[in-house]
Amino acid sequence: MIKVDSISKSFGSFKVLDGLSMQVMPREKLALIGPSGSGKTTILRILMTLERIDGGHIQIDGEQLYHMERNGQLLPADERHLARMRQKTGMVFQLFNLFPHKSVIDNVTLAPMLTKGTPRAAAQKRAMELLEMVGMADKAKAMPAQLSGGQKQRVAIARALALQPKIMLFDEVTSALDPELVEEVLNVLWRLCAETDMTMLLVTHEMGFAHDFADRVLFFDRGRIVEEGKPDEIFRNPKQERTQGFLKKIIAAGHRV
Amino acid sequence: MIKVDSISKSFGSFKVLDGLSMQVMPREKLALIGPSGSGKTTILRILMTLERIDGGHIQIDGEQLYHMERNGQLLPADERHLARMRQKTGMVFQLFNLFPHKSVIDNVTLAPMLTKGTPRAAAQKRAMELLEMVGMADKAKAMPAQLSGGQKQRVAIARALALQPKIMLFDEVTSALDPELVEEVLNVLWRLCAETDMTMLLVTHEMGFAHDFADRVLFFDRGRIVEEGKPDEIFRNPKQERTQGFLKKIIAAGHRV
Amino acid sequence: DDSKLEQLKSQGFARLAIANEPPYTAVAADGKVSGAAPDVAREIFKRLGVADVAASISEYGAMIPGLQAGRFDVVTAGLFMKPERCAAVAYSEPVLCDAEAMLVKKGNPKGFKSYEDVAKDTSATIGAPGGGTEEKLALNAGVPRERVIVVPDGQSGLKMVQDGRIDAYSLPVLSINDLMKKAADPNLEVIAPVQGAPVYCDGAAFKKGDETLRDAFDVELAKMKKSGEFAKIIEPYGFSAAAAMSTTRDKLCAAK
Amino acid sequence: MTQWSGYFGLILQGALVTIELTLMGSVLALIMAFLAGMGRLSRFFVLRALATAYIEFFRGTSIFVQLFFAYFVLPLVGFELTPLQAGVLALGLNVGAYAAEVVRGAVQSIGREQHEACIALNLGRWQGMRHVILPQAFLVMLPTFGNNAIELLKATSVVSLISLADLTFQAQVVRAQTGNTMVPFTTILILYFILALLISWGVRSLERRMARGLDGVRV
Amino acid sequence: MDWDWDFVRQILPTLIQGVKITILATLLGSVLAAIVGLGIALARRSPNKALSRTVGWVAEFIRGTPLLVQLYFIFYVLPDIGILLPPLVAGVIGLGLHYGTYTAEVYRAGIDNVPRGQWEAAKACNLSARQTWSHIIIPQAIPPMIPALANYFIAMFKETPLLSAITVLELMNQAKSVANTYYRYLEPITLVGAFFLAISLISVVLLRWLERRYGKIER
Ligand SMILES: Nc1ncnc2c1ncn2[C@@H]1O[C@H](COP(=O)(O)OP(=O)(O)OP(=O)(O)O)[C@@H](O)[C@H]1O
Ligand SMILES: Nc1ncnc2c1ncn2[C@@H]1O[C@H](COP(=O)(O)OP(=O)(O)OP(=O)(O)O)[C@@H](O)[C@H]1O
Ligand SMILES: [Mg+2]
Ligand SMILES: [Mg+2]
Repeated sequence: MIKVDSISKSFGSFKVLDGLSMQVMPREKLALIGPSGSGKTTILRILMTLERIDGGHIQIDGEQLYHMERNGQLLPADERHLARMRQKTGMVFQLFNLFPHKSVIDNVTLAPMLTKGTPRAAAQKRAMELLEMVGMADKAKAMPAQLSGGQKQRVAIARALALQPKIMLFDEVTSALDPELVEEVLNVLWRLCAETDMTMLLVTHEMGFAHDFADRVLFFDRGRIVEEGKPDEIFRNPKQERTQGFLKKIIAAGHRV
Repeated sequence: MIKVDSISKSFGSFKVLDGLSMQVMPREKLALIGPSGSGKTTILRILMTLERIDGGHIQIDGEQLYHMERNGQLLPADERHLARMRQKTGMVFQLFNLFPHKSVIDNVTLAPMLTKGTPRAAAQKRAMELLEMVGMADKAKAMPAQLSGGQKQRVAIARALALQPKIMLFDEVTSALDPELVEEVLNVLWRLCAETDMTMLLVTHEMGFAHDFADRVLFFDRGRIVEEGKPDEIFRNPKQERTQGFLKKIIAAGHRV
Repeated sequence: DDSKLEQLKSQGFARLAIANEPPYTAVAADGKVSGAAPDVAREIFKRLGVADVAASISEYGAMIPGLQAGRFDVVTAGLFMKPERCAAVAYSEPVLCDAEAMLVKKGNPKGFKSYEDVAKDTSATIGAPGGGTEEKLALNAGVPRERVIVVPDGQSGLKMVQDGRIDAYSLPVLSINDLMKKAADPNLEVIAPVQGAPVYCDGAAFKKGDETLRDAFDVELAKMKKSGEFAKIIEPYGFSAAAAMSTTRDKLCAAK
Repeated sequence: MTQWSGYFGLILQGALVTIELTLMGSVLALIMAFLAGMGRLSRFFVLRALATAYIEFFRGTSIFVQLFFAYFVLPLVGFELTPLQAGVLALGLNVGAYAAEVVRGAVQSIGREQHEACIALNLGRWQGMRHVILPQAFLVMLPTFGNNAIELLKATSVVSLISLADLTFQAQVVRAQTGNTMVPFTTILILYFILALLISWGVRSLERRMARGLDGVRV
Repeated sequence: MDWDWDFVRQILPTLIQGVKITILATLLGSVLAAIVGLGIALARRSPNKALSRTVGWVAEFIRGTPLLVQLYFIFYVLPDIGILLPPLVAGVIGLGLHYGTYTAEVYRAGIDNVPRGQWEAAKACNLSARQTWSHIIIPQAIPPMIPALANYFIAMFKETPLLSAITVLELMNQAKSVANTYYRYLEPITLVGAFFLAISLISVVLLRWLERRYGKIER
């Protein structure tokens, strides 16, 4: 379980998150939506320990993420604590961030071999299973530059899964793709959702997908959660004016809900 | 009127356009749709004389674009001929391509002052009218770096209009924008469509907008026009399998038609 | 103590610094080093029991710091003895003596006979090696700094006279003669010796502190001078053995 | 005139010394470049300060001064170096300081997203550096390293100051012995140029080999 | 060798004479390099293949060979074909030509770094070639070049000691001259090093400022 307790985060003088609290149940599929700049990416990056927080607490599975207890005192986490906590979490980025100098399979096997000491043969076997799952087994030897955006994103998903995280974070994983390629990635997410019991947090502008996929939707605005609820409630009967305005604009711009 | 007569264009050994022909009536609003890499951008760039063609002919208002008649002979056009023909056409790019070292108003006044010798005062007056139209009058003094994507694109539209072209080319003018910002640019296009009698060619992935906006839709695939017709025909009853497949995928990916 | 000599003996060679200036030193087409100064040094070291010498060509300006830094064991490069230098290094007894000369255009158009003549002609320039004897002679004669051009090497000096960049180039007589011989340029002329300039002699220069080695060197040098072998080595190069034998280190180091 | 072949032999000997200096200097420069370049990116202030001091000092003082110090002043404090060692030391340290900035720039040019991908995959700092960042950064460094090596080649010409018989020095010797200026200097200009071409050709083919697959076409 | 402050005081005026010449040579060389570089960059962009190739190879040759040897060539060999230059002029020409080949690369990169979209937007705005250069390309290309150009001028400054080979009495030559007069090397050479270091450190600050001020255009 993830427990975020009134955290705040500023960049310079700009307060991105402002006393944000939220909870995520084990196995829950959560969609984070909201206007640009509202802090959706930031909260994912904080959970992935890519940014530090300025205040507040985060617990994952009952353990503090950014703090550690020593002799009854709560100290800021050191790199070792963070590395240990990080094992629980995987993240897929908007721009894939594949390692361009490594082949598809090497992208997937690198982390298990280095961080868990998995033997090469075992890592490759597992990698092929994952690539199979995302439909990329036949491209195992290809270099990332030879792949389309959708293919890259599927490899990135396999790479994140290779470490067997309990929590997966997806940050607009389809928004850098050509519209025609979006579907193949969403299909992988569907399958993932059905086949595993990972906790999943998903930032997306694909409202239709968010609606069908999520157990619960959080609507962000200016670093706060303005509204949350079951997808049907949020998309059909948003209570807050801000949510209504946002959804109206998105619909006007041609996105299906 | 634009008359494209079996033109072809290759990059290296790759044939992008292959004996393409099409006609555009004066004042017509045309939407060009089709999968990535099918040559939509290329045809616009050819009409804007940003690429040369390898074979075929193009006429605009009865005059050859890439050829000129001298003593009854058809010769390749020289730079002067191209410059004269270019006056008829304006183009708005996906990535705006504003001049970053010039303020908003200077971006709009630069071309009229330099190419038509419009006096500064007159050019500025006209520019303010255009900026008013695209809703950017209050940012006239701002630099491009201070604008959001949607604002940049609106300035780019005003800049292209400043030369009073008869034909306007729009290449995915909203696809680099955050979803929430798309609407403001589409609104400007709506207004433009209603208020002027320019010929407009629009490449877009916003199927809903293409449907409502266009008089006629051309579906491109691999450098050819596979299907064309009224928006309702194309979107509701596509005849070609290729078109059907394309639209299905786009819809599955969450875009409204 | 004899430790320095013992050390040279055991390593089998002594390191010489020489200049890139015939006939004091010469490098044959095969790279072999000869010339008056290294030949004398080679012979004496052989007699001292040091089998060979390893000569390396050095800029004038780098010789004394190189000696002080222990880069070379001895400098045999036509470094003329002068009181300041005697203070910086330990000289042997005189080896090669030479008067000063000037290289000028044919007919000596400015009529130089001495460094003072150069000083008097306010448009005249004279070239000399940087930090060399000639530079100092010219400066002492009253030629202002900006008219004494520091020339890196003999060929450059010759070329600058030919091209009219300097009015005179000054080096020891034999060096100038060697340059003239190689250039074979009928438009040049040598003024030798320069009036008022003393005859200078060089010695093998040792590091301060290596006086024992120097003294051993002197003993062999004196023997060779007496036996006539000394003259046999240096006279083919044009140097006068009599000149070297007519003076002493103490005299030269005390001069002026 | 008959001796010319012998003097050309002398110049070729000089070329060997020049090549030797260039190679050994490049190796030292490469080592220093990585040490100091990574030092500047270190989390530890002391390492950063040391690296910065090294870089600014060796870029700031002229190579002439450094050479002179290595050769004439270091022995005074007890470091006796052969001319070759002094030459390699001065050239390597000097060019290494410039190349260190190349290393730093290249590592920083690898986008933040690659670092973040490493963190998200739980790679340690050094693991990420070693397996992900440096292999990509090295490709960015290569062309500039090639230029640095050519700079080093050219800088070897100043070692004649410390009596190293390199190309330029031998040309001076030949000039003094033959009285001819044109021939030796033209010869060594051509030799230097050939060496420079060899370096850039070598670097370019290495770059091509390493870049294989990185900007491949979609298949 | 002990440090002698009295000696320092004694030689300082002479060294300052040298500093003046060093600075003069750098300034004149910079101006020439800026002009020569522009010439080379434009010639290499010329549609005339013969011109662009020839200039390309000549520039490549100058860049691949040591400045020291080039200076010898200009000063001692050119008179043979009737070109007799005063030392400082020859030195400035050598510096200007040599560094001109570097600045040419800076100009080229500066121009290439203006995104293609800017050329296309200019065309879509129907600007002529001249208008495109003067209103769109040059104003965007120049500012990012300024730090790189300044960098080369600092490098040039540190190479002025080479001019001593052609009898220019710049700082290094003055220092060697006083060193040879008094047989004390530590002080003059250290002072030269200190002087170069001081100028370099100051110019690093200046460079950082230039980079902040002109380094990038916000898009
Ligand atoms: N490293 C940073 N430095 C400064 N500001 C930042 C930084 N990262 C994010 N921000 C700012 O924080 C705010 C929230 O950013 P965030 O990326 O979380 O928004 P988002 O909800 O993901 O938006 P989008 O839908 O555009 O991705 C934005 O205004 C952004 O400009
Ligand atoms: N300058 C170029 N050099 C080489 N190939 C090019 C060039 N410009 C375009 N192409 C290729 O031509 C094909 C058609 O490109 P074009 O940009 O016209 O497609 P498009 O229909 O606009 O696609 P998209 O929807 O992705 O913008 C593509 O395969 C592209 O890779
Ligand atoms: Mg985001
Ligand atoms: Mg396109």
